[in-house]
Amino acid sequence: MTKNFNTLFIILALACAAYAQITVPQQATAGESATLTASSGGTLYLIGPGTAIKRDVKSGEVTLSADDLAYAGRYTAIVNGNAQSLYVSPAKPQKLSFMARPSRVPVAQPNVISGAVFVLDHNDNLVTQPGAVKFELGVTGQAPVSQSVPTKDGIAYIRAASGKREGPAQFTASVGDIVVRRIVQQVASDPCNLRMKAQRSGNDIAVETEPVRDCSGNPVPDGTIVTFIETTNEHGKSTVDARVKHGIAKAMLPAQPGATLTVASGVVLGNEIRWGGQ
Amino acid sequence: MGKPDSEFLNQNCLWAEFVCPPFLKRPTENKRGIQLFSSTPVREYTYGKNESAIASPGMVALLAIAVHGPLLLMQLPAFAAGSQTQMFLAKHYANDWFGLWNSHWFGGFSQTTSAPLTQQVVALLSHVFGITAAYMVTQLAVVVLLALAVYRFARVWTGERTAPIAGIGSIFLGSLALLVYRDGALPATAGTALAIFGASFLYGFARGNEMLSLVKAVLLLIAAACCDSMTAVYGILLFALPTLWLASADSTDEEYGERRSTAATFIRGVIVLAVCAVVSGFILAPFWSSVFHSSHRLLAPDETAGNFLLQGSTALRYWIVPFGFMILALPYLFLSGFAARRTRALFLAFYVALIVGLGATTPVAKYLLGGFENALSVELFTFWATLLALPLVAVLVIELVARYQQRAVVLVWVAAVLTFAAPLAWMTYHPSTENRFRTDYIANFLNRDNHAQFRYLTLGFGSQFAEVASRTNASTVDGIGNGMLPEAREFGVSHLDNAKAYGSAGMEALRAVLKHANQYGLKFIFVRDRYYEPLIAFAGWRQVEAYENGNVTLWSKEDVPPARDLQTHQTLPGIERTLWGVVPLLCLILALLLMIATPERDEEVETMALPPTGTDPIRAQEAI
Amino acid sequence: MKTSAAIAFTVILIILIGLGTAPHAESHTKSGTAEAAVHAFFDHVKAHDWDDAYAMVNPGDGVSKESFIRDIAGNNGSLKTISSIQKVDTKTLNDSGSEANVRADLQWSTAVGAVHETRDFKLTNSGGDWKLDWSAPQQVPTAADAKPVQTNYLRWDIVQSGASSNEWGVANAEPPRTRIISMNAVDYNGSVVIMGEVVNEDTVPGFVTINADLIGQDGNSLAQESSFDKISHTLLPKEVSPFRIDFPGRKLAEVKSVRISPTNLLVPASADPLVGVFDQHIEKDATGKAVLRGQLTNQSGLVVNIPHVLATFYDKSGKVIWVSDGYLDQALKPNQQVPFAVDLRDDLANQVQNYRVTVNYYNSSRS
Amino acid sequence: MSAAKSSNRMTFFLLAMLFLLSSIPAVMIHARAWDEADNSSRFDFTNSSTAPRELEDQTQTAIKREYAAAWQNMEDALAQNRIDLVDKSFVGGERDQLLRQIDQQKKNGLSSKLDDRSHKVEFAFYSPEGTAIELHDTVELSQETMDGGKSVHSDNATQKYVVIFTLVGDKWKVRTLQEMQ
Repeated sequence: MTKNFNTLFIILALACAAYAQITVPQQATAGESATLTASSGGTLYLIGPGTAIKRDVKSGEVTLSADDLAYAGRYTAIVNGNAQSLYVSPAKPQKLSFMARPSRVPVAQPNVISGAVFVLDHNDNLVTQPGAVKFELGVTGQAPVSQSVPTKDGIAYIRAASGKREGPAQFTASVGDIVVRRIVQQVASDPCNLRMKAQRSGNDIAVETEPVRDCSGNPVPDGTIVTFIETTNEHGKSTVDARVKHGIAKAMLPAQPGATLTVASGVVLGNEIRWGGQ
Repeated sequence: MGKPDSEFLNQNCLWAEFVCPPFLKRPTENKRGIQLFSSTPVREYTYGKNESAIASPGMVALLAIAVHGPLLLMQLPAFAAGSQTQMFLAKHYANDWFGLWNSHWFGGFSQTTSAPLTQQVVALLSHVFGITAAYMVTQLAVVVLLALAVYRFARVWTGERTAPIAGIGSIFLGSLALLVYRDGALPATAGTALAIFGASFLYGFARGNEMLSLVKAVLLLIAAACCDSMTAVYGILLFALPTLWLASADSTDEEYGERRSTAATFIRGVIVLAVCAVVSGFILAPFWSSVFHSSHRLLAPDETAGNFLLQGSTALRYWIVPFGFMILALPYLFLSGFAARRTRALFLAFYVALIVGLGATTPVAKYLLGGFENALSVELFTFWATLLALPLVAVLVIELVARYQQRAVVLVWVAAVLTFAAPLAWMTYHPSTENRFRTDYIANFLNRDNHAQFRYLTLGFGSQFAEVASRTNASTVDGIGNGMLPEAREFGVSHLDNAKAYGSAGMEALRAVLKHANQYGLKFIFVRDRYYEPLIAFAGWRQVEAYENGNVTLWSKEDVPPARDLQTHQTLPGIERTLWGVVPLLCLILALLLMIATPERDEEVETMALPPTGTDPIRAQEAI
Repeated sequence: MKTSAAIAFTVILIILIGLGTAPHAESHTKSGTAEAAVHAFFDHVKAHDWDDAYAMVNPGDGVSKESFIRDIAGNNGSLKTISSIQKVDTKTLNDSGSEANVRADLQWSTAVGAVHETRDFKLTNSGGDWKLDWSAPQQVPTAADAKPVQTNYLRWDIVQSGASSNEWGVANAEPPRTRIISMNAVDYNGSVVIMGEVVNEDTVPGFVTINADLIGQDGNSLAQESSFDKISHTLLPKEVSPFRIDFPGRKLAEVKSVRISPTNLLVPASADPLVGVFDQHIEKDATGKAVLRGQLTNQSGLVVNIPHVLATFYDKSGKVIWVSDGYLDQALKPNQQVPFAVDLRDDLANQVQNYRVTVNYYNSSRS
Repeated sequence: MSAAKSSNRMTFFLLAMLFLLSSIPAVMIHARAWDEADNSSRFDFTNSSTAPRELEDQTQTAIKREYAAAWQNMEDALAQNRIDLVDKSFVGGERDQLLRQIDQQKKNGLSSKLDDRSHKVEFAFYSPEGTAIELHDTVELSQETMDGGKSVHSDNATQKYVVIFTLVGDKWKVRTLQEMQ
């Protein structure tokens, strides 16, 4: 007698399972709650990116919390062996990962500054929906260069030239009211029109450069090496690797009659002086 | 003197039925009693008054503990270079008993480059006491063993009454104090104690043909060889050969037991020595092959004992302080040592050890020691000389006391205490580590943030080198012992931490190793001696940290990749690793158990031969 | 019997001690020749017995005992203060009985390795004792010459950003940009030598180390070496340094290519000291070898404890054909001039069209 | 005669055993090689040129290797609930996401079996300074959810992913592995 009863019960359970239905919302957003309906009670499994939930539910509406659907991607809801998939899309942009390189760049160089932005929502989901990122680059006291770049799969990038004026350039990327700022230090490039003058100082020749500037007129940074070279027939060669200080490099060379004085910095050559003085 | 006409059942341990009457306890010199045999023939000394021994072995052992116990509890030798090395090697055994490859020094080296026994004992005890306390307990046990060994050794040579005096004398030796508290030479002191014990039992076998003594002698000599290479090669011979000579000298003298052939007695002993040599050579085969295949090693100035006449400080450190007041006994030793027939061999052994102990003052040490010649080995011979002299000094003490009574006793005790105190005072004024510094900063740095994936080098750490190594799991390219990197081996420099002491060869070796820093993953250099800073600054290292307000600085090189295995790993066959890990310890434990389980029968009186009375056979039975 | 044995053993002991001690004594007594006097002099120097050493010299004018000791033992933390004489080989050039010239090949054990020096000594025999003529070192500035020298006090320090290392997009200041502006590989003395020049193109000081891998014909790495101390590691903006990497036991024929990997680092640095290199000229030294000589002049307020000179030699097309270096065992005080000499390969001497000297240095007060 | 025969038989038996024993290591080595070969043949990288920076060969080879390893580490991590495997290939948001999933799976006694059968991978973006790469991947995979030992659900799907690699030290790691609709 009990055997028949068990068989009947199994058939009924299978029938219920076959009959149980789940309906999921067509569209859900990461970090927001959503509701699904189960036609019969049982154990709900929700498997998705960063989620593995097992919960007993009654028949009717089942609310999924914002935390359950934190990450964008495909979720599968299973009740009594019946499964439905739903896609959770990324939320609105909340964060920008802005990679600006380099942190130091010579002035007046084309396409040397690059910026790449990854648009993320508050759970670090990549916001793949189309949008636009506004880039601005400028040195204080000058009008910034601005450009709006559409995002593609959550990414936008830009290349820009460095300005003519040395100094810390503000490089910003913004989406709506989300703004991220980076500093690109624009520094003087190679010295240009290197010129020096020489005068007698006791037994030596005091050589001194004019303010060393790059071709854009920016003073080269202190500490830059400027090499003074004195060549004579009898006394061979004398050199001093002087350091620029407040834009000027100085050094003392031995006073040799008939010497030729030259100046150089890195690969740039300056003027030449023939020292005839006694 | 007539031969007793009875046949004894077992020569080993017999006791005659007639007990000597009390009034014979102090027989006059020429009176003879019945011949009493004990497990070890103990003989009356041919001259000097026979009185009962002033202290038993137990009392001597207690005195040794009383004198050395507090000093070792204060862990005086904890920072000696030798003890730090022993603790470092013991720590490896404690972590991986049969895994003999230690990656912490030389970029990886085999623990078989040094004799293992003392390290294994410390490793075993470290599971109970911790590594430093285990070292101190082991050293204390060795000092006690040494006192008992000298007790037994003196009894063989100069009789029962001199034994405790010699045993007590060994406790107060200046040379022992320097080896224990200055050098941390646990292997050398342990090997010596076991070798002396072994020699005394060897006498028992060679003279009395006692199997038990044979077993003890073999086990003790093998254990001694497994402690220290110097003892294995020189120490055992220095103590055993004279003792064998004594046994063969006594073989024809019935006073010392049944008459035997002199040659047979000597050959029997030599065979035992040969067997011990073969067995210990087989057990420590990897060690001996590393010793005899090790390349030429330069010695730093502080590793060579110079000429004592030309360098007063060297003479003070390596001869005057170790001998102490025993220097006053030298005339007596020279006069009576060789004169007495039985102690002739003992004096000759003392004489050889005395000469070799003079280091470069005579040419003998260079020829006799060859590659083994260094400051420690010279100091060890001086230690052996003082031990060999103790039986004779004990006789001198007995004569002094006999002649000057109470005054002599006081003077002898004062001399002994001063001889022991002098080296401790000397160590106070010449500390082995000039202004010690803390090494935990260094160990903490190496053990955090994955720094252990690089190798490091210390410069100028001196005796605290091994201390850093035993506190960190990082590996260094330097080390102590026979290992050397190929670049350093080319110059014969085995310890880069002290490179400048080897002169330009040392600095060139350091340059060669630093040049290949990237290949060894050598990123961090800890500098305590600023002498080395110019070289590493010019070579591309930069100072990144300063510890102990600049006393120790850390230098780092940025482009060094993580350390790779140097593919120098040598895995010994299983049988060799098992022999290495089991047999030395087994020999030691068996020897100690046998000595404890079969103690000597204490002699209340010296031998007395009573004239045979009538025709009744003397009934004798086995002593229980 | 007792006493005779004791005496015999004592005599044997004394003989052995005599045998062990005699050789040392002997070396001290034999100073009849000029060469032996030079050996004895350097024995005193090795044992730091300055009084005995000074007793063996004829001080020239201006040579007091203090200046002699400063000259022979070094001062101001110079390389000589951390050196010791290791080996002395002597050769008598000429000996007239009252005067002699002896050439001494000295090997010093110094903090930067073994340093070889060849020095000629003039000795005069006064009453059977040879004495070394000792003249004052060049241009030791007296108090009157001292004049204030401006110190640059230009200094860079590094401020790291506080952001955690894997916060996406945030990065610290990049290391300086350096460029290898010339490179050359030659076979020399059974080694392959890679040499060249590297410039710091950036506007901040950089710390450069250069490693090189020789790639064999099968594409695998044959050997790996680094520039070690044959480079000036700290480069200020626009500063150029030569580098040289030796591969002992290698031949160019077995090398297919060379992979050079410079490593740059942003480091704190100082613009001082400023060292001029005057009177640079190539000449033959006393032994006939080609050397580049000159004078180092410290034009800044910082004492340079150990100067290190790197010389780059170019052929007429401006290609780097050799790089050599040398350490000076004298410190460089402000306003002081110190002579230097750097070896040059004899077989290249006539190809050298131009040369450039870079001064690297170590200051003990810096670290 | 029978003694000789039995000794031959014994010799033959020993030789056979020897042959068997010596072939085991060879088979294991090949097995691993087959596995690796199988592992990388599932990934079809279409070499479209990247913008704005040209992809170097060395970088391309590194990305292929790291991407295959990332899927393997993710599958093993989710199947065995092991967080140590996640750190090998993932960083930032994706790492936090996987660690949370493993944590929830452990709490609920669940595990997920992923089986990626094929990948069609396209290089989409390579940042100018060379520290970030974006891939688009169309994956054919099957996913099975286990509750204890019992299979709760399994399905097959073809899913599009957007993948972002970033350079962490000197190693490429996945910072984003996001399914797209």
